Amino acid sequence: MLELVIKGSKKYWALIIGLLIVMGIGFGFWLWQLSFGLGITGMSRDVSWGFYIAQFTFLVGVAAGGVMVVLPYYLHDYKAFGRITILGEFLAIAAVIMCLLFIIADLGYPMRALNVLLYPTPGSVLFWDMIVLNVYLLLNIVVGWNVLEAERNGIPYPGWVKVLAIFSIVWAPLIHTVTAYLYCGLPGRGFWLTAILAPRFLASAFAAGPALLILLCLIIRRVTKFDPGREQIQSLAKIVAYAITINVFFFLCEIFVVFYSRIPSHMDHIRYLFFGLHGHGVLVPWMWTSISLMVVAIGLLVVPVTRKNEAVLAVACVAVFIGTWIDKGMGMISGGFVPNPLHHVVEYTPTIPEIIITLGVWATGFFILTLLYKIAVSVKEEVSEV
Amino acid sequence: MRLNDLLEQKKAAIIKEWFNLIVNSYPSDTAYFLKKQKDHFANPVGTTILHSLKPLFDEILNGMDHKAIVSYLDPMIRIRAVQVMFSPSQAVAFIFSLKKAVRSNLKKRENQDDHIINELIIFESKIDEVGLMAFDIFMKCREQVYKLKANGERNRVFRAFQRAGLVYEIPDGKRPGVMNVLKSSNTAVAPLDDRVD
Amino acid sequence: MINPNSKERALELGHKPPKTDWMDTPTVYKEGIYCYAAKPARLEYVSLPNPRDWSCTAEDWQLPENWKEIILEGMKERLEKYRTFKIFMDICVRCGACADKCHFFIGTGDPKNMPVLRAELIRSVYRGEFTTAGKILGRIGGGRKLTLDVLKEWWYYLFQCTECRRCSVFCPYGIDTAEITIIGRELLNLIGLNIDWIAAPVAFCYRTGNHMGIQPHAYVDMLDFFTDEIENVTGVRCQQTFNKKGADILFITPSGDVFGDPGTYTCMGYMIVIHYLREVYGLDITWSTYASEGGNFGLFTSHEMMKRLNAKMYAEAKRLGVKWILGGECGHMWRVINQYMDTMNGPADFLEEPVNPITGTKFENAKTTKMVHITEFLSDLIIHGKLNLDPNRNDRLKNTFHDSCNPARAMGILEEPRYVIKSVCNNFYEMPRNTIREQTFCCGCGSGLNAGEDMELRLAGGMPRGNAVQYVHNKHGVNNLICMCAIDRAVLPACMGYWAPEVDVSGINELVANALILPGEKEKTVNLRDEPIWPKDVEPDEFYKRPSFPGR
Amino acid sequence: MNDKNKIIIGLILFFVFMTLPFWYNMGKAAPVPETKLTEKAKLAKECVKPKEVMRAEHMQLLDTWRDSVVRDADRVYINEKGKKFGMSLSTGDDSCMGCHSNKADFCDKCHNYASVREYCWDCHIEPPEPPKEKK
Amino acid sequence: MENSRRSFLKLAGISALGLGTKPVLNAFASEEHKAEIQKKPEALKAKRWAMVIDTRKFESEEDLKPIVEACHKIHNVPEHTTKRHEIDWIWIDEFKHVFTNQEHEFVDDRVKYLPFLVLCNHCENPACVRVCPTKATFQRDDGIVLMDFHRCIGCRFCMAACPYGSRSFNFRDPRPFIKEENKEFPTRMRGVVEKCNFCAERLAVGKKPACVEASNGAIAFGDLYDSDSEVRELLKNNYTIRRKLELGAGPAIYYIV
Amino acid sequence: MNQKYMYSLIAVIVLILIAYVGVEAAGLQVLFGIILPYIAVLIFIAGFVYRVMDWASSPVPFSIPSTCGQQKTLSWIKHDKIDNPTTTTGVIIRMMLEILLFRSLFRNTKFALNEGPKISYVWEKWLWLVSLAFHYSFLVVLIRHLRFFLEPVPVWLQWLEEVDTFFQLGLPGLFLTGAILLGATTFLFLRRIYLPEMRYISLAADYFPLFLIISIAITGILMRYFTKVYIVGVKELAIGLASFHPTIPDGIGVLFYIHLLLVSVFFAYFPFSKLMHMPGIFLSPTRNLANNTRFKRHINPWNYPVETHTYEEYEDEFREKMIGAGLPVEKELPVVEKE
Repeated sequence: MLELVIKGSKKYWALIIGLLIVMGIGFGFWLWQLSFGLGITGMSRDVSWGFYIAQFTFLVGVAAGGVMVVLPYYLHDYKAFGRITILGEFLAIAAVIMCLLFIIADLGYPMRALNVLLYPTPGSVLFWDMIVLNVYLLLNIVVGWNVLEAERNGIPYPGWVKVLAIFSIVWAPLIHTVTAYLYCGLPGRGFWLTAILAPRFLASAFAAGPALLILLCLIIRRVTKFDPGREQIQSLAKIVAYAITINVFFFLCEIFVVFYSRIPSHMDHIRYLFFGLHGHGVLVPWMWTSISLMVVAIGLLVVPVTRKNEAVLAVACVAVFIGTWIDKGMGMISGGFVPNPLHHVVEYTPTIPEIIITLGVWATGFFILTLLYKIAVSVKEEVSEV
Repeated sequence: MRLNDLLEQKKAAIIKEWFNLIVNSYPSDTAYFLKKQKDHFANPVGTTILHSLKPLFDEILNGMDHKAIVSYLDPMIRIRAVQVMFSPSQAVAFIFSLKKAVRSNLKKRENQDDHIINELIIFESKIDEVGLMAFDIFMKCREQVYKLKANGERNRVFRAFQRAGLVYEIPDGKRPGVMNVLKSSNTAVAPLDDRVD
Repeated sequence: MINPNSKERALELGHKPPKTDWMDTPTVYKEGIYCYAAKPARLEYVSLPNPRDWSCTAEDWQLPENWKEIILEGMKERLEKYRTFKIFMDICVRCGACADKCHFFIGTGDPKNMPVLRAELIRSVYRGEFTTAGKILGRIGGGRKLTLDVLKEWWYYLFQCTECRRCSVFCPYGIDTAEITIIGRELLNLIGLNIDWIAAPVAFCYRTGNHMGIQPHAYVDMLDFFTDEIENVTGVRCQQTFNKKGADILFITPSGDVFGDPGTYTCMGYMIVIHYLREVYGLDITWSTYASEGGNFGLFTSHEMMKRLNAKMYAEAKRLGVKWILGGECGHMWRVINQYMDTMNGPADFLEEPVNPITGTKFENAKTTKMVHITEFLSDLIIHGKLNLDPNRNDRLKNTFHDSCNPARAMGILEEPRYVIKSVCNNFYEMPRNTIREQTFCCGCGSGLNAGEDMELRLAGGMPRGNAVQYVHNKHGVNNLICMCAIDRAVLPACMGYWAPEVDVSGINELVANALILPGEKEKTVNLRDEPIWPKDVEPDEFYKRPSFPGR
Repeated sequence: MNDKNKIIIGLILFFVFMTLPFWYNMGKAAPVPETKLTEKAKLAKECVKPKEVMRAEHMQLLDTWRDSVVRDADRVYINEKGKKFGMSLSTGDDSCMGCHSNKADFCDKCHNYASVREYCWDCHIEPPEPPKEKK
Repeated sequence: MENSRRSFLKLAGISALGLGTKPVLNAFASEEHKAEIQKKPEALKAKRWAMVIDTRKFESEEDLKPIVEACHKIHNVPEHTTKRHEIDWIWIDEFKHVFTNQEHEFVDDRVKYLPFLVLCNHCENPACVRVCPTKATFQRDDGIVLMDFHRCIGCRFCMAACPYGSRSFNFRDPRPFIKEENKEFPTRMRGVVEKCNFCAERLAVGKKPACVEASNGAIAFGDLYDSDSEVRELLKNNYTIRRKLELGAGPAIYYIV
Repeated sequence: MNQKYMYSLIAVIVLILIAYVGVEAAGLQVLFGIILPYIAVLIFIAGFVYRVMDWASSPVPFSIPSTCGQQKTLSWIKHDKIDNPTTTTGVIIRMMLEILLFRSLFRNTKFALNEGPKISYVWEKWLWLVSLAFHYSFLVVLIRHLRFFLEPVPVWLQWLEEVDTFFQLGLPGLFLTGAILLGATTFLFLRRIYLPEMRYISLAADYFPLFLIISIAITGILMRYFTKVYIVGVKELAIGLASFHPTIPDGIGVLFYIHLLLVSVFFAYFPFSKLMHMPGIFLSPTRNLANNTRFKRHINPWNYPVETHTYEEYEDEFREKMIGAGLPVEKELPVVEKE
């Protein structure tokens, strides 16, 4: 099937080459980071995780969100999603690969990355995160590839693939739960130290993942002969609507607990994010944007009329995606570190090299996604033609 | 009905053994390929058998629908009908090895139960019936091959000649013996032979 | 379905003795697999060595006493003459990529039909007789001596290869088993070992100009008869010219189309097209009775024989003084034209560089060979709107297209036929992608194996193709298999009859002729096969009322 | 078809590459680095283990040493002959570099020769070159 | 004949496996018997090391600076010019930052403006050890939370986990920022985390931590489980506080206020 | 028990034993360290040149490329310039794809029969992937070994080593290519053993190079990571060989001589084995020729005239009938006088 990626239109090749250029630039900056150290980023002693880990966290969500099309198909026999499960699985592959790349980019000494395997430490959540992510990646590759190949050859996929598919459904929430546990088990970081972090992560994941999927479906419909289907898109939209609503609800729960209990070490972080603390507040406009986007999106998604209008739906999905991206990709990590354990406010803004490397990883992800979707869509086109 | 339940229960084991027996009945050169095959590679015969056994078994067990059985048997036998390594008996023998597979999967106690034995006799007669159907299919395929062999090419050329009026049909009521007199005094076809490319 | 794990365990229970090494597995001649030996008259006529009455199942093959020397000497000579042969003897790593690409292996399951092993039959002798290491190490080095048993094995398996080259597409080194088979058969011919189905057409072709042995007057008679047939259907008399000096173009097609159904309909197709071009554009295309054969069974005999038979094409073109040559639908004919003709019998400097006189298109790709494929010619005419076509007249047919091996893998003519087909019919469906274009499956009967006595082999070899046709038949109701090779047209009906009943076989030009609106034709209700032109389940009135129906 | 020239050019290119070692050295063997010992090392006569073992396995020894020093605070190594050594690369007189204080001559020469880049010195500070050894 | 050939092959097979490994095995075998690894006899030992900082003995930052310097100097801690890249093993901060939850409006002025020494707490239940995916941060039997710089992959999970902000990361090569190198102690490389090690390297050779030595008796260091130790004496006689007790980490640094 | 691989396995074991006994017992370091490597290189070069020139001496009488795409034809039909090349550039690209990316193997499918029965042809990726991994890591390993032959070691070589040991795994750092090489050869071996059709077609000559390479890899890995050899001595020996000042330094373990003997055998064996597929692929006429014979004449150097059935002979035989059928003839019928 791989041969399908080398046959494409001019636009396809332009996209591929464009992404390769961004990847190349990102890689160049990463080499610089490798030789200089993480000092080229905006991270500091006080905010020791930054953009990379934030992207990682967000993308774990996107990866896990892919399951929302796989689950109804395999567990509830919702046939309509059979058409697009592959898109969810391939999105998950690209997202997990980006996650792993962000981890690599964030490591101070990536050459020793394999120490995690050499000295396995079951007590460390990071160890488990490494396992769940890699297994999820493998599951999606194997399931996605085999199902697609079987479809292409017009034969039923092997029985064991279904077992793995169901396994991957269980696995998807796991990757985001374990990722949440990275944060919510840490003492002295009041912002993260909350049991609802994992549910919140999942809710935003099941909003952001399918929202991106809807957007991708709409793009695919425009640029290829394969139509993922109106019913499929509407079903996904409902999932996004529920998930984003629950996400905001969870957030409000958090707000209530924090502000009603008035425990400073929990309160200060949220105050910093939304109102600024001690005169520092770079993230304030961002956070309000995020909240507004999510609220607007809820409005657009819950009302059937707007949801059923695909143009409006696209806007709502963009709102969900950007809203959750700001929430997790910017607020979640910085918010946890500011103020620091000694209650100093040291702010963090990513530097240009950091952003370029980040873009490089995103480009890599979209590169992989493009190739995988090219394969999937070509097969779909082929199957419907022959 | 008790036998049917038993067979239903032990279906996987019986089919497994059935396949095993089939494979072992092949000429060694082929059996080697059938037996060692890890994926679907190797001989189509092996895979075809593998894929057809279960529905066939189900049909013998529950339906005995003639049409369905023929549809499962046909692909298996059609391939073997042109694979000259099989003798006709070999080509259909595999049906009967199901008997052995069934018996060896029944426990001693079950084998002595009169009720079951009676049912078993009925079941085995169904297998015989399927065997006979297999033979019919085999013969049909062979006949088809021979028909193609004997007539196919010649007919086509002959028809063309006939249409071209190069051949005289014997008019009704005339004395047999004066056959196929060519139209022109010159032989239209060079005396070597009648070959098509 | 039995789950794969339990299957494996079940398999281990078997206690078959270990199988023998392939070198130790004796060759048993099976009825239905081999073809009959060549009769002495054929060999004598074209002065091939050792003509005699013999049978391949007999113990004694009546070989010359020094047969071994002849073969080894022949091998040595060919190793020096053909780099292909030498390289292909040396560089195979037995990676197995070719193994399941051969239709005969898939169909018969005989391991020696794996291309690699077919080549190893000769390679082992090469190692054992020509290389030092092979001579010293013997069996361990994979070498063996040439013995009578080995020779019999060669004969059996070299005539189970249709030289279709499918394996060569997948070989990482481009090893072409066809080339090995060709040279292997050439060696066998040195001591008079050939099959009659090849030797006879060779002799016929040499003498009468065509495989059928049709003498000139009968050839003309046959086409005259077709003229009547066409008149019955169209009301137009498509009179052809023969051996006409000073014609624009010489047309050469395989003679199989002249005397064998369903090729005859393709032949009528050519005649209608030729007539149309003469009537509408004044183009003068003539047939030849001397070069009345496009096919070349010399390719299946020896390079020299191929050259001897092929020489007639240029000779006749030169004698008639035509501008260039137009070639009909044929498989190996085009392999010979594309890859051998100019090298062997060229340069054809007495001809002009082919130009389509109607459209002015230069056939750049045929500049020196000066021979144009009819689908190239037709595509050019169609795209310039020079043919008045009504594709609805082929609505009865749901078509698929079988790429013939040689045009696909020794020439690469893939799009032209598809363009022509899609222009003349409304229903066209491709077979699964790994069975078409350069990966197309052989009909199972190429390279002279289309005899009657090896029907089992042919049907087994045709199984992959049959399976693919059956697939589109089930899926789209395909009922017509189009091919552009005379052997295909001769043998695929039998193959389809066995594997995909209800599917007919036709050539491209038959469909073109059905769709072509001739000047002065009568209201057409039947096609060349005398079948109504509307689909089976559609009433004629309804058919003509269809909105898609143009200007009727 | 005459392609012999192309084939010969290809062959020549291939063999120029394959015989690169011969061209590169131009028939002259580069001098083999000799491990120079400091006076102190010469006096000590023997190292932790026999010369052959040290030569081939010093990196593994250091690897195990660093684990026991860092993780178990075990800092003294008593070899088979009962001689004590400080289990340290560069700390103390009884450490490796305490004796072999001529890193350039003792370590670098061979490492460069064999193209083995050690990353010890990314952290450990190399001892100053003893002035008397320098010439 | 057949038999002898087989046994020859068997022998060959065995020797093929054992080939070349023999001399090495010998070397290691003898080492196992004779060679030994020991602690230095003069090494200081304890069941659980702890530190008591008597803040009463300090008045201004000037009193603390030499202590910080002493530590940073012997441990080759770089002085980065960029604030972001700062590395601290021990440093100075105000009461309200050091004891974030104990600060109130009416706190005693002395305490309010008194500089405090902050360093790794060498917790009883260290979160940093828990989260480290490679065991690069580990806890010794004597309670010291230590780092194996050779093993650290620079994931900085420990920095997020430490509730005391005691850890620093080498955002770039520290060497150019070390004014005067202590040859006895390694520097770090870019990309690893570092922190106070309770002068484990000094304890091993029988010396007390550098800060203790430099504090003129204001910092006491000793075994928490030795009832006769100086730290126990101080704890018995003074009211001490520790940082963020509510997190349950069990810090081993006690402050006398 | 498969005799064919046993022969090869025993051959390799015997080689190992020869080196072991020769060095350990007989002290033949000079033989194994100097004489045999020189002989091996000589055989390699001479044999390689001989074989390639031998191939070159046979002409390519006909242009018979396998065409795997649309031919060059009418201007509006898209020509597949790579899989059916008509120009030298096209051929070069096709060859590059073949040699650098194993284009044909990439196309490989696996035949499978499914329920129905329905035949499917599934992309067979593993052979392609593993072959690529094998050949590339082998190349890198080979280049890396130049560090023993070049002094000073060039910077690019150090970079290569740096990249190859990117992950600090073990001491000294694990060369990834070495591990991949061993893994890939093991896969290729297991494939020959476990796939029935592979087992059937494999010869001793297929197993021997595999065992040889596996043994070379294992001895190399052993020397680097497990039972060390004296590396400076190794380089001294290597440089000595390369500069024609051969020496045998003391203290190099026997494992090295085993490694060296295996490598020498590999080189000496190369020209006489299937390993010649390396140069062979460059000369393969089905891949390195352009499909342009209809517009550019291909010359067969030994083209010779043949006997044909001329039109005159043909007309002589059929003249009467031709005239009867109204066909034009060159010569009229002779007037036959009636007696």
